[in-house]
Amino acid sequence: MSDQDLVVETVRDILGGFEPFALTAERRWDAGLWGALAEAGLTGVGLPEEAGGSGGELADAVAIVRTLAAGAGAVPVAEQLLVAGPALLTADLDLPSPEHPTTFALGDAVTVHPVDNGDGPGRFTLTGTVPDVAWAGVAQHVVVLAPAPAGIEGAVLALVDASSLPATDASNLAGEPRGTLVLDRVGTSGALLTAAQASELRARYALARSVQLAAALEQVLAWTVQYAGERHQFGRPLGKFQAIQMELAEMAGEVTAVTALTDAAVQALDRGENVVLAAAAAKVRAGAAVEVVARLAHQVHGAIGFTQEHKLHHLTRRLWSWRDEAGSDLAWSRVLGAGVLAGGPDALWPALTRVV
Amino acid sequence: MSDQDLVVETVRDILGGFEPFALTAERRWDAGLWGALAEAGLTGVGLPEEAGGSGGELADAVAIVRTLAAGAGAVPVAEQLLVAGPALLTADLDLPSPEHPTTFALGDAVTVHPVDNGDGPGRFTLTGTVPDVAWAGVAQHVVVLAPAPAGIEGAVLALVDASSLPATDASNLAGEPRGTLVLDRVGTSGALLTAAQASELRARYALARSVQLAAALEQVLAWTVQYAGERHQFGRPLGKFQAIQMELAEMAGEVTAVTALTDAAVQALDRGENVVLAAAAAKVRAGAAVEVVARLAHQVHGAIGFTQEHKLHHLTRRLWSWRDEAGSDLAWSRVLGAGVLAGGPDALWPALTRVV
Amino acid sequence: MSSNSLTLAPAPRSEAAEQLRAEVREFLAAELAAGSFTTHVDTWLSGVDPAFSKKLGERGWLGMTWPKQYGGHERSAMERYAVTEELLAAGAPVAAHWIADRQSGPNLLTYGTEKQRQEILPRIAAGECFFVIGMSEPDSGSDLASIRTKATRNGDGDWVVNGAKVWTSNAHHSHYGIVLVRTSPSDSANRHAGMSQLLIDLSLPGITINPIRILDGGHHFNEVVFEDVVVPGDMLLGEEGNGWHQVTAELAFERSGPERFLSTYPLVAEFGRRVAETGDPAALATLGRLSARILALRQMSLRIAAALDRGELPNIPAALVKDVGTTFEADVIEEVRRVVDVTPSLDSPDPLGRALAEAQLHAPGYTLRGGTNEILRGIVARGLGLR
Amino acid sequence: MSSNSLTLAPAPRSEAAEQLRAEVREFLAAELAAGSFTTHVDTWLSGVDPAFSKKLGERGWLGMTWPKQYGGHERSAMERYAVTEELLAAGAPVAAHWIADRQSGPNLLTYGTEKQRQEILPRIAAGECFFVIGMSEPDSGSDLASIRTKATRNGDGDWVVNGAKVWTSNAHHSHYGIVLVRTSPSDSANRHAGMSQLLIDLSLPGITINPIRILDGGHHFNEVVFEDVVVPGDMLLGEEGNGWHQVTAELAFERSGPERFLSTYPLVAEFGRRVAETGDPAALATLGRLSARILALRQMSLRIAAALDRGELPNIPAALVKDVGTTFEADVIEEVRRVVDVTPSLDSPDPLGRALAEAQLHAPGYTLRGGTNEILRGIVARGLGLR
Repeated sequence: MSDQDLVVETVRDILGGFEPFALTAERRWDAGLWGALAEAGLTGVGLPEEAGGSGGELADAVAIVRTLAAGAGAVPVAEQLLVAGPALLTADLDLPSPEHPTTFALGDAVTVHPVDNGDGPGRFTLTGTVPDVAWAGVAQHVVVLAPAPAGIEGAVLALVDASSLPATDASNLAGEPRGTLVLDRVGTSGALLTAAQASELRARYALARSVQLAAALEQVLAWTVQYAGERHQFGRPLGKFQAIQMELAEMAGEVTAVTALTDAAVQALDRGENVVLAAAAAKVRAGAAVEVVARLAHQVHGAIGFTQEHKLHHLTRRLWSWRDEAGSDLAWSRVLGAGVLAGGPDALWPALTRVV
Repeated sequence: MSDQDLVVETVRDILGGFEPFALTAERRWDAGLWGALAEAGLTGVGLPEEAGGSGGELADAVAIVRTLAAGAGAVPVAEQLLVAGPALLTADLDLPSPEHPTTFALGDAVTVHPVDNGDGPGRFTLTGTVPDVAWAGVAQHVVVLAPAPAGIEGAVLALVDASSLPATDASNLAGEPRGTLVLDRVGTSGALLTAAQASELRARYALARSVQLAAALEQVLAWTVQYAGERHQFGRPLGKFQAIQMELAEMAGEVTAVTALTDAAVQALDRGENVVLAAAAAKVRAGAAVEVVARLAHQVHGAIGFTQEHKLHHLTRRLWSWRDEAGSDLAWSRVLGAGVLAGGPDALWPALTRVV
Repeated sequence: MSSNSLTLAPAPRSEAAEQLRAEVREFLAAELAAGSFTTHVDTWLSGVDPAFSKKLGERGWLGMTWPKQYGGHERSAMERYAVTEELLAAGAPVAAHWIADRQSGPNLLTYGTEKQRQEILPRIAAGECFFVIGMSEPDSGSDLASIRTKATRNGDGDWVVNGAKVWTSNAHHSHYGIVLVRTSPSDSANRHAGMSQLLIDLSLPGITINPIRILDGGHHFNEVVFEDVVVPGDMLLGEEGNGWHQVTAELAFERSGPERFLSTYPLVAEFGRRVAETGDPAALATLGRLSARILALRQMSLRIAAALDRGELPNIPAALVKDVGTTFEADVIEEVRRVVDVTPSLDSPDPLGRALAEAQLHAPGYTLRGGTNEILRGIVARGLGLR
Repeated sequence: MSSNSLTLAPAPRSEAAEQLRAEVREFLAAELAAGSFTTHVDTWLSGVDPAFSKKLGERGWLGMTWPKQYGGHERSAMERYAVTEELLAAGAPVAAHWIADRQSGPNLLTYGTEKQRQEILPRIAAGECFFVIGMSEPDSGSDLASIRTKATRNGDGDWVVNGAKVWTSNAHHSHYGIVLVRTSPSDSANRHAGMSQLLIDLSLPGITINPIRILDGGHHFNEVVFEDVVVPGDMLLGEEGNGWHQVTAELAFERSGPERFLSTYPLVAEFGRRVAETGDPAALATLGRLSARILALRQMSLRIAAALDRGELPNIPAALVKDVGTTFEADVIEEVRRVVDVTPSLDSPDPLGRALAEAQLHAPGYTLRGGTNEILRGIVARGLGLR
């Protein structure tokens, strides 16, 4: 059993005690699940112990995120382990305690003013609105990536204490909180990042969603295959109908493609490579698979899969949301298209072979 | 039996004597078929007798074009009956004898100079290249739609005697001649058209191709259904396999959609309505159907349908070509998109219900 | 074309329909302006508003094609087409009366007793009486021949019904159900024999209506449970044992209408507004492509309306409308996403984001309700002569 | 994921492969510059150039994974992957040796006699010996168990072969065929029994090679007719009666390579040039989407190369590569047309128009050759545990 298998088993055991549920304005996340994960030290995996994390490899963190995504765990683990935590480490900022959820957000419309120009991590004030904040109202801290102050190249990474800030209670199609944070001269610790570092963080965010998508897509396929084997129509299992077999095989092709590419992008990240294009590709490919897999899963399940009682929607609604989060399919397609042409019109192939 | 049924039967009888063949540089059209059609007066149908045509309705001309398209007749009948002839009538220009093929071409890069500024149909000289001329080298006359001389609104329709002009021997995917005509101060008769008239002629050209596409799509479906009923695999007819049934039904949906819309556009033309958007829609819808129908037809036919001996390619290669002729799918999509928004952002629905 | 069963004659133009269309459009504009409804996606399932239905009834826009003696208006199917299409395009709340007007009324006209017609049809036409269809059951899925809800005659000649029906749209707002029941035991030699339709007052004792919430939490569907429900003997609809045939005959009505391709039109409308604003050429082309598909579907659906006016029941072309149309309804989502950077959320400040969210959350239903597309394609294959 | 038979471990990085890749790229650039070939679509079917194949052999780029004793180079499947991928991306003329190098060589390595290996493999690796595969027959279609080409032993212990094989790629340029024949009568209880593979010298008397031209007139395929062809008894490949199993074992080689998704890559390259020129945002997005699909397919295919290096024969993942990959090959055409106004013509002055024409005219083949996608999906369904 690999380290990751052990991690997966631990997370599965914990998940077993918490059924997925429909998120509502009253019940915006699975605080109990989070508590159990935090208690087991799983909300700090992949973050070094000296920084307050639980240690472990990127692969461990990814395994946790995958397992929770497949289980529709309503907790900000992907954001914390794969984006916010590493972002703070990149910026050499202190990590808040992993026991309290920290999320990540793109504050492209935020204005940042330096308070302290001294060496090391400084102080900044932030003003503006940050839309689509994952787990707004749930996360105690929000790591905001914002443009650097006027006249300075690059970006600022700021750690915002969100516990006393108002957040709108908007949510995505799965009911996961995606509120807007309104910042009015909020003082934060922060650090300057280069433009390249900022791009890498955006890519990490997209890759985190890709990892979640890949896991959820695999789970949806597995459920659908199982259902087709069990459900009988016209006197035989659905899975014996050739039309259903064609649909399941198409789903399997999509899932396999997403997994292969996402895994490769994660490995590139683990090797310390620049993963902007790899993450873009993984996100775009996963987004394309969502359409096919969610559509065919519901088609095979028939009306029953469309009901709130059925587990299927916990993942299909997340799939439909996640594909447009952390940068839409369209936005990342353009990044990837421009990226593979960056070497010139005749260097497309070499560029493609360098992505992952 | 309707008038059109009679026309169709006559054309089918004639077609029966001429097998479709692969067009080559040596054998660029079916001169024999053309001769037989001309002798039967079918190359002047829909054009008034007083103008030198054979009389009859638009519906008759469309029926002839459909039948020839489904039979892969390598003759410029669609161009002559549905575009060039009506264009000349619109411009009040004399029709060349319907016995000799006349085609139509868009000369957007042609410079036109007036020779005679008097009343009535005038004389012009034309200079420039006209690409993608259907039946270049075959048609004796080319009706060229070109921009009006500098300082004048609208367009010029010119009747070019192509018999002594050089044409490159390029061809489309089906081998149908699609050469470039090089005009060097060529004197022609011609007439000024309004911009609206010019748009209508472009639309007529697109609609002519849509009619051909609709007919060829129907024929490809019919062949494929027949093949699936006859060909046995694994001990039963292909058509008994559910996967094949799904594919045939998908083809049928596409074909039915194209036919319904194309027929409606033709009827609108017959009622004298402005058909720019109707033709755009028919062309775009037919073009979209080509991908599905040609792909699935070949998939059902298997490798045998991919051979030169098999009849299928006579139509699939035409489908792949025609969809990008007389204005590509993309170009007409933009025309249609802009057209349905012309009444403003809140008037899309009323616009849609006015198209056909 | 050799596959003649798929081919219908083109629909003639109907000036009467166009005039009616203008009237409906004016009415809808006024209602929207007055705030009596707001536009939503898929309102023929989810937009229940009895008051709105009543307004339509008052204007003569329900029961349009029925004889005047039953409260109808003796209009053509083409005219009815124009009215329904305008209502859908506006995203108006038409769910309450939709099934009664589209399907149950025609069903009663064909198979109902004179008493049933006289009592019920005028109320439907007035927008005051709503219907559900009871066909699917928890275990039947697409295989309707496997239904188990049973009706047996008691000593008084009444029917005693036991069983459960699912996917009954808006049963909690409806007055009657037309319910497919087994009136004799199933026969493996003829799986379609022994079924009948009963007209059941949903307020009868023994009927329980349980909500079936869909994935976004919306309550449109129900399970209707029958426990020893005594249905008067004269509420048999049509002939005993003829249920399968009667159900099949309804399909041209059920599958061919504009609700099979316009459920997500409000999303197209929002997309159009966005394109008008940005002028993005790729989005313009996408709008053109979507428009071409809508225009083709309209002609397919209109041809069926014209065929209904000729007294035909073109079930196979109707299956094609539903297959091609419902595929389109879901495709709209992907086409829009391809060219516009928009986040789908019911809470979005952007109306396009909201419409996208509504369309997405309802998407699984489009190609399932009224016969899955796999079933429909099987029917089309039969029409092509393949089985 | 529960469907484990589809899942393979990620491919490790291979620095050796990347270094080799650079060498191949340099070689190809020089050859292109010297005009020794021009880039075309689908050259692994249509780009026959024995001189070019010989050059590859000289550089050690054929028979790469085979033992040195047979002329091979004992490289990994990952290294071979890099070489084949570079050749395909450049649209180089690799058709002459493709089948021999990909499939027949490995087949001989597994099932051939020592004599066959020693005689033939070094010639393949040198780019001097080309192979065809004789499987399909005029009436067999996808149902290989129904083949009728027959081999019977004569008094000398030799095989006498009668029958015909179709779709033999480039038989008119090839030296040998590995031909699936029936060596005992068909048995309805076990349709896959009684078949064997024969290694047949195509210059033997009684063999006629008739061209099968495809729709654009191209001559790549042939019918190979066997009339009382006497094949030496020791040319049985593998075990008598084991032909079906042997054929099946080849499939991981046949279906998983980059030729299953790069046949139309030269069209993507031309499209990229156009996008670089225009900078059109919609076209950039399309290029991004196509790139993401290529990148995923590369990883799927690389995983199989790595599995082959581990000694596995992952046929079901290979079927997936071919299904997803060949679908992609044809989709490229539609994706490009959606954003670029280009007329496909072999005579086009625009290289994009020419590439589009080549890709379109070959399109029907992508999802048919090597098993139709319907057949492949059936195999995948079996892998999912469904039949």
